[in-house]
Amino acid sequence: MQLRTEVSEVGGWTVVTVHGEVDVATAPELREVLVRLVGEGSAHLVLDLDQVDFLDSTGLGTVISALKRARTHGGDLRIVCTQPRIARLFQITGLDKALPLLPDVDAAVAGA
Amino acid sequence: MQLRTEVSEVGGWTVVTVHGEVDVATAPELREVLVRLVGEGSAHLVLDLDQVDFLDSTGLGTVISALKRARTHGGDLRIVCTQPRIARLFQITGLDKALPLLPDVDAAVAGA
Amino acid sequence: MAVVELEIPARPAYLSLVRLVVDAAIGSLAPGMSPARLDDLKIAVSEACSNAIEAHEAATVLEDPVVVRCVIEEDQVTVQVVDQGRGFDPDRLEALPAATDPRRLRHESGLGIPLMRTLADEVAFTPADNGTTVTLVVYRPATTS
Amino acid sequence: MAVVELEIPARPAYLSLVRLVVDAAIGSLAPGMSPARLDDLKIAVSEACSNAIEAHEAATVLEDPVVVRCVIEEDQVTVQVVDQGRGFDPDRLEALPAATDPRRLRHESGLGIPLMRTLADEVAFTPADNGTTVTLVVYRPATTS
Ligand SMILES: Nc1ncnc2c1ncn2[C@@H]1O[C@H](COP(=O)(O)OP(=O)(O)O)[C@@H](O)[C@H]1O
Ligand SMILES: Nc1ncnc2c1ncn2[C@@H]1O[C@H](COP(=O)(O)OP(=O)(O)O)[C@@H](O)[C@H]1O
Repeated sequence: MQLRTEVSEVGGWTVVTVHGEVDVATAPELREVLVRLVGEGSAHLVLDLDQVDFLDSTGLGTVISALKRARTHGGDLRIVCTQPRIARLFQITGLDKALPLLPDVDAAVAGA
Repeated sequence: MQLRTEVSEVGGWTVVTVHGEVDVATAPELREVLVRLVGEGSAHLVLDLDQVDFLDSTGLGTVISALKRARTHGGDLRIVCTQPRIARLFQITGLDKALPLLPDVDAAVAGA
Repeated sequence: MAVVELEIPARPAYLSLVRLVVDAAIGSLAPGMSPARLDDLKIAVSEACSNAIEAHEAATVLEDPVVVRCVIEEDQVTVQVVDQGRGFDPDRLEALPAATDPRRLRHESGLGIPLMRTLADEVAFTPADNGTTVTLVVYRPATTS
Repeated sequence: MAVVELEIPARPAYLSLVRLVVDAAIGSLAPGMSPARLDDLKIAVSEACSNAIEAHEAATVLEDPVVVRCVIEEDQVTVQVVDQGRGFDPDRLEALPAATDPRRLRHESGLGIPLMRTLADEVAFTPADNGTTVTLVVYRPATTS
């Protein structure tokens, strides 16, 4: 299965919804989308991982890298993730401490 | 994926709808269902293959065997099959000559 | 050229895994194969594997694995099924009666090899010291990549 | 005991096939494994295969296959990932900063082995003459059969 991303705007935030599998084969594609968006001035990003079928440590690395890039450009990155099997990876690696997992796009945009 | 069968009655015929994959691993299960039905006096059988995901030569063998058993018991067996990839196997082996493939259960019961 | 090899126990329960691997290895990694040709190949491979498993049963070498090797090339896909059974002579198999012959329905088995021969573009049975290798080839249409 | 072995080219495009085979070989043939534990195992295996593929790239042995071996036993499932890279010493990897340390976010990589260690019940890295074997074990609850 390939990776597929959908981009939309909600309340001044750019929402990237990721479908499919994020691994070493597909992470570069996701990274490219995120780099391009920040480069185009969309540094306030919501990454919606609720449609993801698989995510590994390369995916986590891509998220960290995008977070740092967004912040460097005066923005931020927020994660929507309610699937326990994906959330688990953020918890195991302690990334949920730096990057809270939000229940939906509205909560992400509200920053709550 | 396992094999699953559903049995119903339509116009005096016993309709067996097969779901899943019919191969060496699962054909014995299908055979058992058909043998049991004929044994119980339901020798007028319609075998609906339109929900089948996979069928191989063992599946074809099971069909031939059930046809002969039904006829021996004064009944008959009719096949519903409109999926080209399944129909193809009956055509390649010439079985569609002995056992026409019908478009739906009504046609099978009508014998047309 | 890409090679994906799968070794399975000689048990019918693994046939569905073989089909899944052929589907995934060839369906997603050999662009240009139509779904219909991929279906044909999957049936042919499944038939060859059923025979391999049966051959291991007959030779009581159930502990030896059956090997399925997929070779993806520019212009064709090859799947080899390697068993360690007792071997056989494919030219000495009884021919099926014609489709119109009423005796045709006597034959509940012996349909696997005729199916393979129709479904694949090339079929070869190679006896080995120790078993049989069935080679199934399906051509790939030229892709514009 | 049942053994299913898969050999793939050392390319990231095959990772999804590996996960599919682990899913099918273990999900359907090892009753009693919960979907959550199977997910854990799939991630751990995928991480090990990613490293194996990276090791083949680093050692420029891209033509050599990576082997994934699934061993299903009564009380556990073992997956071994065998590569022919240059090997490494898992005890000498830099530890990640604590989760609460702001420097934590400097680390975009190095998450794979910590994940494997948490997701699998047992993890072993065995250097070989020629590469590394990663062994991942997940226990199976007793089934009533
Ligand atoms: N790999 C094999 N090793 C040994 N014998 C084989 C092998 N493949 C086929 N055969 C023999 O050829 C016969 C015909 O095979 P096939 O056409 O597939 O029909 P079936 O398996 O239903 O008998 C088998 O019954 C078997 O005796
Ligand atoms: N099979 C392997 N062969 C050689 N080196 C390996 C292998 N597995 C892991 N390593 C080394 O261990 C390091 C840490 O691996 P890991 O925790 O998975 O993180 P990452 O792959 O993101 O660097 C790798 O960068 C690599 O140097």
